[in-house]
Amino acid sequence: MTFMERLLAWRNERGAFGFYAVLLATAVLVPLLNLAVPEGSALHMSTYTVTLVGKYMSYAILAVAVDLIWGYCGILSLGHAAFFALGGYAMGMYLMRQIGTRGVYGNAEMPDFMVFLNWSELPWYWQGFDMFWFAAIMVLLAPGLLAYVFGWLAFRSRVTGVYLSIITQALTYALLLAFFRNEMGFGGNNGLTDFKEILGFDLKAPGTRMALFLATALALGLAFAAGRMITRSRLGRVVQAVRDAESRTRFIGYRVESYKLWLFVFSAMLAGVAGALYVPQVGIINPGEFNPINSIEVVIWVAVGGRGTLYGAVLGAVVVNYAKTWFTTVLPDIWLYALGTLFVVVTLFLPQGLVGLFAKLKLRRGAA
Amino acid sequence: MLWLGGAAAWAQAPAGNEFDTAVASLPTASYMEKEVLAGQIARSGHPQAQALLQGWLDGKLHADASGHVWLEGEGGYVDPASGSAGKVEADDLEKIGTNNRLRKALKGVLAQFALASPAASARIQAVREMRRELDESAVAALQARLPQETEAAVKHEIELALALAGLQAGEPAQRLAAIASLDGDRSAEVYNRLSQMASGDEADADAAVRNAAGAAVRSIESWRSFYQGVETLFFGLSLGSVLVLAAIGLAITFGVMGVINMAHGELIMLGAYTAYVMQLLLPNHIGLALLLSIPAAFIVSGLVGVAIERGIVRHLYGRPLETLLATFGLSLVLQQLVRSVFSPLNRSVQTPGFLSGSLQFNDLLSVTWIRLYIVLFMLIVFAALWLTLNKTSLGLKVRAVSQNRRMATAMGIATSRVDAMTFGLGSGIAGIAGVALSQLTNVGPNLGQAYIIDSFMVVVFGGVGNLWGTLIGGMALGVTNKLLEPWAGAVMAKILVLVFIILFIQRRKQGLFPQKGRAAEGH
Amino acid sequence: MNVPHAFSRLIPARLRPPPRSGDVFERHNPPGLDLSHNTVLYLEDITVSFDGFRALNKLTLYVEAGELRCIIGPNGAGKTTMMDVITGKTRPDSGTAWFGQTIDLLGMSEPQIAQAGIGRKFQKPTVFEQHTVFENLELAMAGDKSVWKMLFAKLSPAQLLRIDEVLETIGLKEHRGALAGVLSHGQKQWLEIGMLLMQEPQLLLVDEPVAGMTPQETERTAELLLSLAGKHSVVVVEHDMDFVRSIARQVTVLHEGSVLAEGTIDEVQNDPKVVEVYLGEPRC
Amino acid sequence: MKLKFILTAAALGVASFAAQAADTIKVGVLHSLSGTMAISETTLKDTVLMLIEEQNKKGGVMGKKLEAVVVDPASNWPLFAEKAEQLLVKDKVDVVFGCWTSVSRKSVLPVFEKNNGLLFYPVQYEGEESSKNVFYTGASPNQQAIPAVDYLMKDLGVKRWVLAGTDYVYPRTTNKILEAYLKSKGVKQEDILINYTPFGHSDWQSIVADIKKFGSTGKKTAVVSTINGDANVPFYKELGNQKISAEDIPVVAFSVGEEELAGLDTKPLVGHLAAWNYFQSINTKANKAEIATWQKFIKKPDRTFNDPMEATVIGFKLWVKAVEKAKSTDVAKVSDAIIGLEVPNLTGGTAQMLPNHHLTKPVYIGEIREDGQFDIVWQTKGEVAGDAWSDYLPGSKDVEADWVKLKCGNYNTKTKKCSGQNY
Repeated sequence: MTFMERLLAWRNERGAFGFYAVLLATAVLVPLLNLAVPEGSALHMSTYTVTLVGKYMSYAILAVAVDLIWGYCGILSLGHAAFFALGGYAMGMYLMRQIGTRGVYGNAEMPDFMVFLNWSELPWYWQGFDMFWFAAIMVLLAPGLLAYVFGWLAFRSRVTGVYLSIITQALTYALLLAFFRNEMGFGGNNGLTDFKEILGFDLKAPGTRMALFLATALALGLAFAAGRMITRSRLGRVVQAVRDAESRTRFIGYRVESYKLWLFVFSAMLAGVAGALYVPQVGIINPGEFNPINSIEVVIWVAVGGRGTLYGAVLGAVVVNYAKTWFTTVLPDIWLYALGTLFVVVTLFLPQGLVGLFAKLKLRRGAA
Repeated sequence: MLWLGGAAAWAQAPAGNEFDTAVASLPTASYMEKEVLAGQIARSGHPQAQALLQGWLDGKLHADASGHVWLEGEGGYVDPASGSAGKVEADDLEKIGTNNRLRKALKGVLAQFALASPAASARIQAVREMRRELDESAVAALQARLPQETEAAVKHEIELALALAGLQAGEPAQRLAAIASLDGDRSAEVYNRLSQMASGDEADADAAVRNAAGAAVRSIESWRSFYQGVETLFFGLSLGSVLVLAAIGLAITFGVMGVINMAHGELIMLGAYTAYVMQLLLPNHIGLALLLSIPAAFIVSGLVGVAIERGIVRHLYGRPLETLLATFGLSLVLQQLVRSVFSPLNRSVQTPGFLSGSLQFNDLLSVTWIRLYIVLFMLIVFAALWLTLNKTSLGLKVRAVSQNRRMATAMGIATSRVDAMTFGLGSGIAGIAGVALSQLTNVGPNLGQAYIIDSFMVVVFGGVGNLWGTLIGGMALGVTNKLLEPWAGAVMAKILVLVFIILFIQRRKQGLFPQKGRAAEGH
Repeated sequence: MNVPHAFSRLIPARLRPPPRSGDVFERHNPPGLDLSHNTVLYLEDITVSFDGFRALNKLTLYVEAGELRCIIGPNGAGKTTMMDVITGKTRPDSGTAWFGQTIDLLGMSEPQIAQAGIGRKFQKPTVFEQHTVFENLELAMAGDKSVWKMLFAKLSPAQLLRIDEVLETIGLKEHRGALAGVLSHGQKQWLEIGMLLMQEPQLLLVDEPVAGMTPQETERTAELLLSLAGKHSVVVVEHDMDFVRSIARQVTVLHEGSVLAEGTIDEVQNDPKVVEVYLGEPRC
Repeated sequence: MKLKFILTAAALGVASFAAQAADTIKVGVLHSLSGTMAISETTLKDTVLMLIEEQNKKGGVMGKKLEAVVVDPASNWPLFAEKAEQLLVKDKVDVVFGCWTSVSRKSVLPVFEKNNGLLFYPVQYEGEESSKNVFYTGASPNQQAIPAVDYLMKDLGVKRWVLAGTDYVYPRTTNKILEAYLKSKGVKQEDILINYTPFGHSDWQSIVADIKKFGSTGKKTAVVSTINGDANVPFYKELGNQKISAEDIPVVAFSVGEEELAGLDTKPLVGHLAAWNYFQSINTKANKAEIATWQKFIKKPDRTFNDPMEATVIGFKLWVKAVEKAKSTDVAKVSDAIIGLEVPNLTGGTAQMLPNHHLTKPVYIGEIREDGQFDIVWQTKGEVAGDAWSDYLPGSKDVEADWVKLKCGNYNTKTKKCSGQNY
């Protein structure tokens, strides 16, 4: 078998199992280290780290979403930050409503920022977000709908390549500006913060943190499984065919735009879920999340990990973000050099990302 | 303190000498009191009055601990009254300060002196200055001047000013006459006074006057709205040219070579910093430094561009998305680099005199020089670039390579060298744009970030690989933005423009000027 | 612009098109191909021009059901453009294109046309290089190709059998699991023909099938195409006159975007107009 | 396996931090060193480092050396929360000096309240907040905005007002307060023009033209600018170019200080105003000394000093005093001890920490000079007490903060309730 084939085979199987194993290990170890191991012990894992890992995992879900659309379908979306943020805002709005009378002005209906910018009443689009199920639906619906409308327009008129990338960027940029406006009623630059409870559980309680963490782990597992099922179905093969030879796919009778749209919407919803899990863990959502730069970063995670393999995306998300956390702490003044160089090096020397690197190493060992 | 000051005054001048007492009480007076004192000094008719007031306005008036006032001259410190030099040390002097309001008043009274100045232009300026605050003394001064005035232009100015004063005249007939004589004067003072007379609670008692005023106001208003349209259009064009300047380098690297260069913004930033450094090198020749920094920036950014191409992009041809990632990493590094070298603070780039201020067409329309120059500059850069691409052998090679790399190689073109030069060219242009931007906005590490997205928008909107597209596209976006701004507000205008771009790309997925042939599928 | 409609008015009532489906997301069920007039393809007055240059000039061409038609002509004669028009890649400025009696091709998108039963093999073999040979055939397989179906699609034993059959026919059995990308040029040609077979089209458009093939391969291709003719209709564009001679019954010569001559290979080759056009070309 | 490795690495990495000398007092520094806010915040980081160095020269606090823990939240608000938690939970710092933007403060607030940390926030802000765990050493609106407006009204006789700001919470709130205040002073609605622009807005042509028009009606007009950071340079450049002189339409800014001026060509700005609680040009011994130390520390003889830096200095000194008074770095003890403590301002007078966790501050109005410094043209008699809750906003009229008697940051005098505290 050739390198590519072995790479493929190797990716398809080991990678996935490896991922499940690691995920399971994390899901078991982290609670153990956090709850079972006593404070002060070297092995104890603080709630801070738990939240951190939780954050990485919600990023990983986002990475999977981007990898599905970019790695498998060849659509470079620079707009996934928008879907992520929308999901986040949907969740954030629920959490805001949960504050209820515990806001500093004790206004049962309206969030604080509306009170001191003296809004007369709650805007209509905030209605219903006091119910979790409604918010949960919105987490999927808001990004999904946007993705559907946008994708329907773009794919129908066969916008491709950089043109698509740039208008997705325009999309998230427009939303960024829109959400910065205080008239929008989403708290402007301050966004939504100072959350108290989720489903009646105190967000600051370690238990709740752990629950959120496990929920994220579960979501990541499911996202991965779903992504895997899609990519391994014939649908997945069609999508990859679109990536490699779009017009050819048309000539054998596939309505390419429907496939793109379907995958785009799915990916957007996944991003929304990631955002929804991200917000309660970091405790704030603000327009900054719409920043096109964020979208680019997500793409970079995927590239670093290994585009076109789901667990590569996950790996990339975790590695890059951990690197960020680490650098900003140990070399706060020059960490950007490190990160920037990392990106350059990876793209230059690891076109297949870390995954490709492992594969190569494995083959070497196989050969030797 | 006040007492001391008083004593000092007493000591050197007979009581009642308005000038000396006024001067003596300056050090302790509040800004309000100072304003009154300024008036007294002016009216005192003292020969030194003008010099003192001028000095005061220029911040050359000081008081020593004893409260004695000293005027700072070329030679040293002199007594304002006698003009005799005094022995005082700079550092035990306290400056007699001014504030906005006081400076305005001082200019007003000084203008009255200037009325007598030999130069006609100075006299015109003086009249204009006085127009802004037409109190009795000013009117009196003008009336006194009118008969002696020889220069026709000055006469006219004075007459207008008096007419403006005449609007308050007692007799309706006089007021009507004033309105008539002010016909054609569209300045704000006239407009405001007339509109007050025309309607509202201060409306003129006499109906005829009211109507006349109303008619005058309406004619001025119609002119206003016309010139406002012109102004908005110009704003749009100047914003457009900024966009084009920022994007045009990208039109080369991205449009012609298909490299998604996320570090483009940082190349602009480097250009701006070059302008800053040039000014450090030539602190006394700001204008010259700016001119020199244009080629300098081209070279600096150009070389960096070549380095990027040789070091990174070269290895990624045919993988445009990878270039996006690598150059994004690079942009982070470059930003941090200037933070380390120049500190994260913004840097101040001086604006040379010939760039500041504005070109006054008439009372209602004026455009700022800097914007005018930016538009011209953009056109020059564009023309130069267009000629390079279409009239030079390099341009020929560039186009050959961009259209059919293999064929070009076959014809013995050193494609790799051409690539490097093309990328260098695009980067150099970005640097030049940076110099222009240094005159408009911050020179800081974030400069690039602010323009990168817009640049991509412009290039894609205009049509990748088409210089004209970039020009037209940029201008179109600029004007649209400015036309929307008045009623949509700055933010909404920008959002609407973005939405417009998105929808436009749906209709014409290759932008305004689609590239011909299969090369268009740039991905 | 909406040429097809404008022209459909000039078409006799019996050929009035079915209501065309504009929206590409709406599933398009081609009405069963109606061959009652024993003609599978009507091209009438097709004109295509790319900024000024006329690639097709009032081209009129009919293909009978079950026929094997060869189309020859010098470069730039418009052979490929014609195929683009038939498969919906290019929209003509004017003219009509009908598939059987009832299907107006100009109203349809590429996938709809493919679904309706027109298969195409490209001049330059284009297969899905990241997919295995088997997957290539699987993807090309005829049937409902809607998104949700694909998500849960499983291969039925019959379909597996069919794929193996085709693998047999195109002689790539032992490369079943190989990535298409690593195949030789000739093998890719075959694979693409195989994909064509999997589509089970009524009408096959084959663009230079034997370019870069060894004589033996060429021979086998000829056999294959001949065997296909009859139950399918086949249109072959080819330069290789020997190959054409070996398969063709009817030959159409295109020149500057319209039909220059039509007839048996001998008739065509003795046609003075054709000779003139091909003057200097050794083979004719 | 990768992920697990990373986790352990993380655990170890953090452990290594926790494992530093225990006999030091740890001071967290939470200012952005990269990203958009680096422009303003890096200076404050350096200021804190300088103060720590100075303090250690004096033998530290309670005989213990101070140790700085610097992190970079990179102008990224969620990252602020993450870093805050790291400082409190991992590095176990005793106090944190940090944040610039309101959003960063809002983002870390829950973290400090949850982990009972101690934050000194050195920047002027919109008020409407008083947390048990935060001490606000910058100005609240009544210590900056309102005095400035008074000056314009009384001394310059301003009748028409342009409230121009960047569209975020500080300008929004400040302008709301000012609008209410102006109306209470009998200014008519049509004499107030409010305008908001996005962050980093760079094309001011139309807006400046509008201001010019608005100001040309004969009535004296002034611009009250809450325009943020980067947007100021192009704004002032445009003002200068469109010939709007300070004499005709003065601009009083709340976010433009010596540091910002150092970054731009001041010629066109001369005569425009700024309202601060500190100016570098104020001529006192303490001020001169502090500036000297700073320029020595930063090794730049021309480096400027500004209001948020003074606020940092005051906050730091107050904290030191409080620790020594409480003989402990325990947050609760320090927070109790610090109330009522006084330290001298660099510009004279004293700053006292009030029960609402805000300071008493003098207010100065300065006119921009050619050299990028300010001429003081007005100042308050004595210090103004910082007010957490504005009396001019309907929402917060009845709210007050008092951590001594009421033990509450937002006690509603009407409902007699203390809502929404997280402890």
